[in-house]
Amino acid sequence: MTPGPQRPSTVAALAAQHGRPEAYAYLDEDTKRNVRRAILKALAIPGWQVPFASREMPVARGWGSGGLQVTLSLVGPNDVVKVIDQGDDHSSNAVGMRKLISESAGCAETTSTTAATIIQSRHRIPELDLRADQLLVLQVPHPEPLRRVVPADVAALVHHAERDYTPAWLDLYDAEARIGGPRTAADHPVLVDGARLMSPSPIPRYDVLRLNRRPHPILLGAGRRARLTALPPYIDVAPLAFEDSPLDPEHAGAPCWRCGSTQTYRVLAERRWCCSDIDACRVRLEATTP
Amino acid sequence: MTTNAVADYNDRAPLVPPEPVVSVRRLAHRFGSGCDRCIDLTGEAAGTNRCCACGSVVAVYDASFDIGPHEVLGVVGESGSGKTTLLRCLHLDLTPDSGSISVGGQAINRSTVVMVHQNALAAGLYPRLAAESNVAERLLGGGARHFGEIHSRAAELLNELGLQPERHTDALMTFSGGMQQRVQLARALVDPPQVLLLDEPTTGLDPSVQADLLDVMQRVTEALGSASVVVSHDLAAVRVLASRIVVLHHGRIVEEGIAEQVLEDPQHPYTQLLVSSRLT
Amino acid sequence: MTGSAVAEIAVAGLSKRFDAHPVVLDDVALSARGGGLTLIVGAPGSGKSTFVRCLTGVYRPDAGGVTYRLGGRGAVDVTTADARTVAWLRAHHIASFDGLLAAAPRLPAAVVAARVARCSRPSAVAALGRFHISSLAPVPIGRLRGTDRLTVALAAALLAERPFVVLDEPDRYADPDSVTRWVRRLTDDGAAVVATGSLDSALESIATATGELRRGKIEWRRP
Amino acid sequence: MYASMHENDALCAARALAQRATAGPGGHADTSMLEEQVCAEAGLWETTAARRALDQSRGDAAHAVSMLRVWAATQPHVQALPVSPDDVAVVRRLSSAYPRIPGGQWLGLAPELISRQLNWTDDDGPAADRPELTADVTAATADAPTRAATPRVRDLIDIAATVPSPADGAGDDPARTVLTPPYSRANRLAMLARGETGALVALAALILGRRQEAVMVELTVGVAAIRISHPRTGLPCAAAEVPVTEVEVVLDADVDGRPGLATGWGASLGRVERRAISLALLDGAMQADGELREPLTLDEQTVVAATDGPATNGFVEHLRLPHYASFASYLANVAGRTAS
Repeated sequence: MTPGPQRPSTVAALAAQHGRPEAYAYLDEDTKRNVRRAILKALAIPGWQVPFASREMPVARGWGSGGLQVTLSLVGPNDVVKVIDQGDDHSSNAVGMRKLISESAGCAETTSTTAATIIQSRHRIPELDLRADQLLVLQVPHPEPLRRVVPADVAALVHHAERDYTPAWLDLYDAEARIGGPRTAADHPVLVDGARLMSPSPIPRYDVLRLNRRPHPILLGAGRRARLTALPPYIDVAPLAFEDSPLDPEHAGAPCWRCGSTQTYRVLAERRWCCSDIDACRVRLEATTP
Repeated sequence: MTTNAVADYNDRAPLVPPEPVVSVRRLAHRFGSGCDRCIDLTGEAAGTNRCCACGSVVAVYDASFDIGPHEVLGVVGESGSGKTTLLRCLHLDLTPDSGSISVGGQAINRSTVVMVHQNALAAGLYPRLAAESNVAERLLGGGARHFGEIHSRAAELLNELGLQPERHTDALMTFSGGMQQRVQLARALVDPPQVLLLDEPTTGLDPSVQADLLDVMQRVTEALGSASVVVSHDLAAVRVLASRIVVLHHGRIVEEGIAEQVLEDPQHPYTQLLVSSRLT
Repeated sequence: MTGSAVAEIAVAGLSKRFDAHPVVLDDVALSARGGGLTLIVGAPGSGKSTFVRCLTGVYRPDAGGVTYRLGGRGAVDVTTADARTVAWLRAHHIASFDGLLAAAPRLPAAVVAARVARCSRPSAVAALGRFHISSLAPVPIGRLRGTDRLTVALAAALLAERPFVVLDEPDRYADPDSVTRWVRRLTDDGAAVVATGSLDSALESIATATGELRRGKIEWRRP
Repeated sequence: MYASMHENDALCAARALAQRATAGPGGHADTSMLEEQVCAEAGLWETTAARRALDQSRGDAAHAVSMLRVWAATQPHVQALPVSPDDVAVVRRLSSAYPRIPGGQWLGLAPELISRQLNWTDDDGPAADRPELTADVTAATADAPTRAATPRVRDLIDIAATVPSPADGAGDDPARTVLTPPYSRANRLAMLARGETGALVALAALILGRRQEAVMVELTVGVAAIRISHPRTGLPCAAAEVPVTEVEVVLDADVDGRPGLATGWGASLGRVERRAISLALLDGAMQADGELREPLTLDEQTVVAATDGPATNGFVEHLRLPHYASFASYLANVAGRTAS
């Protein structure tokens, strides 16, 4: 075959030929390939922390760089991206990341949970039910569930390998014996598939109790610690708890002053309780008011 | 005595002791590089266990003994005689250079051995956690997942060893030496190990606490039925706890006998020195 | 006791001396069969305690053997057996009263006795009662006077109901009549009992053989 | 923070402020934040002197700090009057504990709006009319609320037991007196306020890694008018206006056996916010845990984590992100535990 114009060997070279000098969706192809491989491995071993090549992102470490890299590795032109920060689309960091994703990937962005195909969230699980075709990406500060009881990473790895979580059970037992319940508020460790301990990111206990057998995958990216964990669809996820003292969700002081719901996770705002998940609250409000 | 006690007694206990639980054969361990001019490991006790050429210390040399169930073996000797090295080999903290340790026929493994350390904090216990939690840890390690059951089992063991219920949830570091030893013993009682090691259990405790502890330890060693080793330089304590005594001197077993014989009629000059230096 | 397991203590060629001191025991021999009491009497310091302690394995004799035979179930010589066997015999087969009782000082006397004799606490309290010291049952053994401690030890030894019983001057630490009655019951049950006593010991009345220990040798008296 | 990012003029003003501050001309680098950091570490507020020190030390910040301290030691000392809350104009205020707080939240000059992507184009406005940053900000404080008029967010937290913080006496000035341990809290804060930024952030990151819950309840950047008594009349008169960043955090702590909160307070000259956040975390951590304090071992994992600049800076500054959900969860857990 006659050697035509130099055939581009990489996607980046192909993109460059078509007037897109910088990489698609901000990340270079090698990083995206590494992240995708890590995602596949994490899905294959639910709950296991898979190291991945965490690049320096235009978002500070500890501000969601892990979640951002996962989203950018999966987003496509016809995706609809929603980025929320503790249930709120309008936090400055969430806005910054959503802009970065939509501009660099050329995809649509939204604040509606149902309209989104990829939802990147920090410390909250959207309260509207998600469909199987949607993808939830969580930002994670501390991927290691044993970090307080087994400070040394190497020792913690041994515990994971041997599935020996006695230190975690001991910490839970000590809290139960001395103060009647777990010390952990947010980021209560969960047992995936009944065997592997995982940190679900600092989501409140209300959300930890909603992690079990969800129809969509959940990907947890920790950029600072460069670890990636995943929960494939319909996997058993149970909070670390004794048989006779199940984990109880948080109780808010009053119904939400906007939508009046008593079932959602609510936070205090100027002495009034309001829903933490803004979008779910809006949907409920529109449903109730004619 | 209504029944003919002596007659029906006869068929109970056989005349010779049962198979040993722990058998240690020709245990030897050297700290340091060692060299050809090292103390001839097969030679007679040369009065020291430090090799003049390479300075390596033969901590334990050619130690062999057996311990049966329900038996307590006392190991005495001054510090530096190899007592602790021997114990660390039994507790798998140290792999000996040569010799073998077998428990119940197979090689020794971690789950069959429990050690009560001289001070609880060195024993890998958790000073910040409650005494009850330290006991519960072995239940949790065994797979117990029901809080109520673990709690009652741990409380029962701690009560049995003399800790008042209201102190069960205090942090271990706030307990006295004697009380911390009782927590360690309670941990041993959680699931009886095949081998129980007591490392200087009464050292550093004041006499009244020692007395209570000896009583508790006697009850525990009998209740557990495991092969026990008590290492101490406190001959009186060893006398109470152990039925047999092994005397270590410069890493060698210089005398072995029943506790009364070793302390009342010592044969080896070193044992005679050790026994005669007791404060009576 | 039915003839199935006849207990016998056979001592042969037993001699013992302590370093530079004169010979304490010189080629002593004796055979105590089940159902009988062998009494060794002697003046104070004639070596009676040493003899008992050689029998119970506490002292290692310079020469000679002490064999415990139990009917068809074998025999053990404590002077040559390994320490585990000797400890096993002392714990299960030999009831010895040789003036040595090591116990946790905080334990009540009755508990100590029960533990040594491997029997229940109430029967231990009853045993102390026979020596009229049941009031000492709850007292921690560490607080007892020397003689009371030995009385408790004696009660524990007698209580243990073992085929071999070795006692060092039992009638010195409890009233002779109850000791004599108790030893007679043990011998009736088939135990082989060896005891020492002072020259005018009350036990001579029930002894099947009596020997006097003088200058390391035993002269047996005609019954 | 909830400072809403709905597109409105306040947001445009904030973004303009942020962009203009960074649109550096080709030749001359804008080092305003570095100058503020050097002033804070030197313990005096004189940005022109800081810029001169940086120039003479060819940009070596540590060298510049010691040059400033040497110069300050030679200057005459005038005892300043304690700064009253009425003299502090709040130009930026955030809380990550509650979505809305009495007194409101607003971005002001938001460092997080400064992009982290290097801009290679030089098509910004001419350098000449780049106004002197601090002068411009001070003029804008005319309508800003004062610290006295703005309520404290920490007063909202009433359902959790807090570690009683020791009475805050007047601290001594570390530049003029020799402070010997044991330090009172005020003296400790005074010394730490002059601490080297990198060290403060590294230690704070170590603390954050081990805590169960750490939430920044309030961050305020204010311009404080320093008053001295007039040499002749003795009446207090304003002598200088100094930007101060003040931060309060709450950490999880054991309050007599029960889970509770320990409040940490930290303030630093200038607008380098991670300094104030680190100071608050250090103060809070030193009050929490009492004798249960865990020893810190310098194993390789700790050393590598502590010296990773972007990670520690990002992690400490991430406290500015909203923590409403996890904070509410912690308070609910604490309320549940103390009640039982």
